[in-house]
Amino acid sequence: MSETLTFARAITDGLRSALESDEKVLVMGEDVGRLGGVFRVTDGLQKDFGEDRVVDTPLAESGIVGTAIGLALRGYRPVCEIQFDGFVFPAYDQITTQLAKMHYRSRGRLQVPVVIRIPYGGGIGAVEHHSESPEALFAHTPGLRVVSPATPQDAYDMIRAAVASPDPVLFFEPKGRYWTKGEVATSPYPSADAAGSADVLNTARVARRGDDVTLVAYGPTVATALKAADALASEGTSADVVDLRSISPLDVTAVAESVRRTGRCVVVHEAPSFLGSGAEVAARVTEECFHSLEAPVLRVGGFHAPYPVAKLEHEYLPSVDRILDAVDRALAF
Amino acid sequence: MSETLTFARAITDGLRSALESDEKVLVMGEDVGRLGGVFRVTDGLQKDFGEDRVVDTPLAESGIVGTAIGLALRGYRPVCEIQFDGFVFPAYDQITTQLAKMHYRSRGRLQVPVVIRIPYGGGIGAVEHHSESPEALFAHTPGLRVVSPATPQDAYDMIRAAVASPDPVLFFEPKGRYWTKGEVATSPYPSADAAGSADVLNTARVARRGDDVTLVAYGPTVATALKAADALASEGTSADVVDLRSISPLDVTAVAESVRRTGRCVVVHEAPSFLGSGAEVAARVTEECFHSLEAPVLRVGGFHAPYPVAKLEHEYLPSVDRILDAVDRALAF
Amino acid sequence: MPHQAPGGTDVAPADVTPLVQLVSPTGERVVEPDNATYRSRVDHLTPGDLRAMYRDMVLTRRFDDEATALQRQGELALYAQGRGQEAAQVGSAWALAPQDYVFPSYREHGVLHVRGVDPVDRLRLYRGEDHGGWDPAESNVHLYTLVIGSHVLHATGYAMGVQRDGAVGTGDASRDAAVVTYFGDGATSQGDVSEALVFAAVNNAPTVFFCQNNQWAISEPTTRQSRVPLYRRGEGFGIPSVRVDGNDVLACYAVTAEALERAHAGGGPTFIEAYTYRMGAHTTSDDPTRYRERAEEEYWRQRDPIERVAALLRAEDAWDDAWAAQIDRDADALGERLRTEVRALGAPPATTMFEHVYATEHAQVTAERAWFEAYENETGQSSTEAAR
Amino acid sequence: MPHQAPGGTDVAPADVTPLVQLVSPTGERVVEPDNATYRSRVDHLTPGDLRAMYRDMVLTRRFDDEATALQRQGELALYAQGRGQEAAQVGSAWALAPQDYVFPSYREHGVLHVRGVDPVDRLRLYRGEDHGGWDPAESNVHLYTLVIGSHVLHATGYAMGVQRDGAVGTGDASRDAAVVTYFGDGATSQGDVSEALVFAAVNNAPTVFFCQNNQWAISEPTTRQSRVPLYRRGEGFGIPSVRVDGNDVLACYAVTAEALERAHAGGGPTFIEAYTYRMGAHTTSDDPTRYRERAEEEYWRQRDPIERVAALLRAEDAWDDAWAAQIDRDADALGERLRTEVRALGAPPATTMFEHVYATEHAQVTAERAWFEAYENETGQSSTEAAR
Ligand SMILES: Cc1ncc(C[n+]2csc(CCOP(=O)(O)OP(=O)(O)O)c2C)c(N)n1
Ligand SMILES: Cc1ncc(C[n+]2csc(CCOP(=O)(O)OP(=O)(O)O)c2C)c(N)n1
Ligand SMILES: [Mg+2]
Ligand SMILES: [Mg+2]
Repeated sequence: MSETLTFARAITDGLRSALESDEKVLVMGEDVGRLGGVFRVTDGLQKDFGEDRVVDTPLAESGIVGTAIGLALRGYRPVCEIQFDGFVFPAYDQITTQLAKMHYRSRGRLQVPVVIRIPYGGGIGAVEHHSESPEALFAHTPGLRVVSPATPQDAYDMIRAAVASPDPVLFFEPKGRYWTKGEVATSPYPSADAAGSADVLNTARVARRGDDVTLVAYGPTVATALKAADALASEGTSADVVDLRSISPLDVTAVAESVRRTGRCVVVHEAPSFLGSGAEVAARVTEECFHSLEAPVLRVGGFHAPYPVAKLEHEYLPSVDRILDAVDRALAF
Repeated sequence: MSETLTFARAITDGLRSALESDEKVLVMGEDVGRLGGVFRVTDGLQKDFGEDRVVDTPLAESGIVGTAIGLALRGYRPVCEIQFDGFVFPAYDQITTQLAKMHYRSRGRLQVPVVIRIPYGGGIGAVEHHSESPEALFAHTPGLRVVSPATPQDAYDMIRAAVASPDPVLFFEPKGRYWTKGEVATSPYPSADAAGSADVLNTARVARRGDDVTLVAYGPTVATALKAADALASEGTSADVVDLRSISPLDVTAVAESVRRTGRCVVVHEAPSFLGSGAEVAARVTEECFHSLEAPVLRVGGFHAPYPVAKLEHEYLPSVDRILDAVDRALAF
Repeated sequence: MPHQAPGGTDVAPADVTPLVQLVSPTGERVVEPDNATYRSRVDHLTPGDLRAMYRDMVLTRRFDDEATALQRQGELALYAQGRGQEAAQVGSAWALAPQDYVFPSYREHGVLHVRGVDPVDRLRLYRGEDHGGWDPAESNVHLYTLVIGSHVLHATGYAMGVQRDGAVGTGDASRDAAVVTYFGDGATSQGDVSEALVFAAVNNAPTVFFCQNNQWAISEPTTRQSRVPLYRRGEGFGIPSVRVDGNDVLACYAVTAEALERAHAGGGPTFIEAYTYRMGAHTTSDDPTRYRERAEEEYWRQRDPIERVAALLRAEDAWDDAWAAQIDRDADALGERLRTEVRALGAPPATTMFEHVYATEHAQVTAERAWFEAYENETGQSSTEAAR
Repeated sequence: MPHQAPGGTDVAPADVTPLVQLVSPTGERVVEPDNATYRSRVDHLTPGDLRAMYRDMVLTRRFDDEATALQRQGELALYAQGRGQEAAQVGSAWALAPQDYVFPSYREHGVLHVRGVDPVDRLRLYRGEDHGGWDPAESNVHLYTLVIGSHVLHATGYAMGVQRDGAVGTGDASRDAAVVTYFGDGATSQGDVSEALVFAAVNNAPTVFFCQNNQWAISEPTTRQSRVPLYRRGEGFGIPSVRVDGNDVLACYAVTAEALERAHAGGGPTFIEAYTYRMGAHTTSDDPTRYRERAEEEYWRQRDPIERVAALLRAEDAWDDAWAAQIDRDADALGERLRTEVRALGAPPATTMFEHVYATEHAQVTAERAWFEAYENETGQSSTEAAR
């Protein structure tokens, strides 16, 4: 069946179906219970699944992830909510030294299927620490999967795939998109096509077909890239828009396939460009498509400054104009 | 004056001169006092400067960095020692959300001149968490300086420059090089040429001149790159070896200048290649030198796996052979 | 007693801790053998002092109301109300010496008021116009910190610096300094707060840990953070700890004065749990009806800390209608000023986002700033437009 | 009393805490009114049980000596001795039910011995041949964790899972389960350990926090971590806490049995401070002469936990020379086996470094492994060569 859902609600429904189909699935975090989370993504879940499965935790992110690891070792599948991007760092040690390495450390004897949901990204006029994009700080660490959906449908499919995954998944939710609506095909769980379900964690999605330039984006910047593609179309330039979906692993094949056709590539994300995921995309694409490239892979990202005050965030964030500017530079090369 | 010192001893002497010349300088960390640190880098300092200036802290990295920030706000210049690379992560929140942003948050009213010394890198046959290279996990964060010396002379000059810097500095010490010796010119503090002293935190160093290929390295891999250059020379290929010294900021000018001459570039570091500093080097060099490049910038780094058991670390680490292999591929392009 | 409050706010049944209380909810002085030492600490306060405290509380409440209104009108991005916590904040701040230093969290508007942080500057952060807003050097009040608990370590480190400066135990009242840090009941769960207690204890640092237990961490009652009263947390680290009625401005003054006296004298840290209540929403984005009962809010409305001081003043014939009317006029003036001046705060120039990333700016920032300026000129965008 | 030990090991003077002690350093039973409940917990232990405990301690000590020797000979990368802590480890492990789960740190060789973790597997990590070394499912002992304190949260989460499985408070002794986690005095300073106490307390999780206060964190005495006895840390979080003579195997058994009984019954967590001493170096890379006095080591050598059990057995006519000789032969056999089998452990094939990075391997790993294999074939390097 299919229905129109907001991005946030698609995640709620994905979590609900996971909770329904596997009693080992837990949801835990600050204020996820009675309040339903500050973004209401877990709204109603505690009422329906009880306080033991939808758990209001103490205010301690390391404790949330650390106990989630222990629960996973006991056979549970915890889905942790971090309230905002800027507050994941107290849990960084548990994620980087424990969650990412447990399976490896045990030579495959132990699995820690923990999902960490992180509302991220800017543009919502918030105060410090509430608009950041720390995905690259996790993608560099082997053992973690780092993904970010851009559409309600992917939000629904990817959260289910993340919960079903035996590996830890950092699930970055573009909070600025929470209230956008879209058609969502919901399916019985576990997904009829299990492979398909895991696929959304490994493969990029071509959001738009074009031949002159490849725009690579994920999460919040996919919509911006599509707007830019519209603008380009009106100027007679056709852009291929690739929605990565997964930041680690990167679907290099999909991006390279596109760039071989277009010869030009612009990567867009909100995180600072310096050592952002775009650097890896640029390096890999150049390795794979060296002879097809008409211009260097260009990056449109946040600047090398902490996320600025809300009054200036629209200057800081990648905009349609800045994407067009980069495309012009790529075409002029 | 000049003397022959081990890499470790050069840091000790640099710290000593800083402690002597500025009573606000403090050294703090686990076992840095009576023991002199597990690598003896702070050996003798507590005896000479007392327990209030060379402080054995409780076993808590977040506490070490968090209190160091408070001390800095009171006008002190704390140099924190993290015992091993793998143990910096409990302090990650304080470093990323507080240390990196305090100056910005206060619009320049507050300064937090904190240095965080981290022995890093592998090859010493250690157990888990004692051989890692997490520098990229800090370099992506604006507000932090991330540096790593490769020679005793730079170790001495850079630690002094780091302590003198008004900005927070992540100081990565290639522990595998601690026992290597070199001539070190020691100078009165603050360095006669203050600019010069700050310079070592901003500029790369050409470790060897060559015209056929540029090898970019820092910290522990500079020695490996130089060995590779020797091997290449014997095959008639002359390699330019650039020692970055600073990972953030990157001295792109120096690298680009070299690559424009050589047309080929190989970046070498121990950290995993995926989203490692080499990705930023590759992306930037390609942007700057697109038309001069005969081959894509190639990367020789750790693999996409947690640092392996000691018995396999020499397979995991970039070796002379793997550098030569990459150079061959670059030349064959 | 507050701990018999209805709803989710009970701390564990085990909790039969008497609070330090000097004034009852109805405004009578509480005279018990075991609050004698605390009573002696407020003896010197004149009726004029009590009136001044009352005035500070009223102006703090008005600041709160005006800021809340400004947020509703879209003039602030967010605001965190302090309503109900005026006694804890004003009482503790009154005990501070000028040279003492404060590390607040983000709700200590009453403390900032007493320390003289400009009211407009206090709202720059919440307007989304500044990440800080004032110069800590002027008020000895550090900037608000939004990452729960992390500033508590800064406070401890700062206090270790005070020790090293020899500004502790000199006996010179104008010299001996201490640090007071404010944090909430929820914050006590953060590892950083526990580590701060470890560092302060082993270093005997002059740190006063002032925990405002307002019984809620957004939607979670204190029982989700601890099953025993929070003041006992400090004892586990070997730190003298006390629980005070956070709605009693004199009791809050007295326990803080005691803690500061200890810290100044070189006696080390103290942990204070001020048992109070967050009468408003967590922030202007919060909806408390989703998680707590009207009855509970009603219970506490009847224990309003400001009413308590008014009752005390009346009971002690220290109330004066003319003076009270003047306070209202001062409050009106404050509101007037906030409404005009906060609205007048524009967006900073766009290029300021590149300023102070480093004290020694490096090439990466310089290059990106240069690119941005060229781009802006070219596209003719102006920073003010962008602020839309 | 141990807390009167010489040198840097005194905890704060305030420390006059009596330890739970059932056997004196000279081997007499300690009979006091306030250890009655603990005495009753060891009544059922037969002379045969005491001999078996003694044997476990002796074999643990021999394992330690052999491992240390192997490291000296270059067969191990590193080794962390447990010498001096055999009573704390063997005594507590003896109290465990088979279904109980253990989260050790990295020095609990005695616990692993009692739980039946193969001695050779116990050294794979220290040989640098494996990051773990055994299958936790076989012994219900989790792998060693080297990041101080982080496993204490895992233990608490695991215990929350036990609760959700309904394996607490059923009254079925073969079903009710608990979790015991071991950590050191230094570890108590880590935020993760405090957070684990928070989570265990508010969830009433069946977690036993077994802190071996061996008085040193590498070169730092416990006074750098706390100014009051560590067992009081637990109380600050509302967790029943007890301090036990960590060199008294019966006392360690008794307090752990009490804590497990509470946990199994649904009574929640317990914090145990076992007051003992690290007789050896921190690890084979450490040099204690740089930071502690011979006199202190001598003081503790005279309180060797193994000698104490020997004295007890003799005092109670439970000693048997033939049996003792057999233990020596068993120890020799253990040593023999370790020397041969540990030496025989080769390097794993190089490509194993790409295995189990993920349970669902993805393209990045597959591609790098493929590249590596091709590269190896081409350069003719073999994994064994590389191990040099
Ligand atoms: C590390 C971190 N995690 C989560 C948050 C989100 N958050 C903001 S306030 C708050 C509740 C704080 O409660 P408490 O400490 O009691 O202080 P109060 O708001 O009641 O004054 C939370 C969870 C945060 N700011 N920082
Ligand atoms: C997070 C972290 N920081 C530092 C270290 C380095 N280190 C290893 S053991 C140790 C001391 C631990 O002392 P304690 O907790 O008392 O345990 P013990 O070694 O005495 O058994 C330190 C600092 C570490 N392993 N992990
Ligand atoms: Mg609160
Ligand atoms: Mg210890």
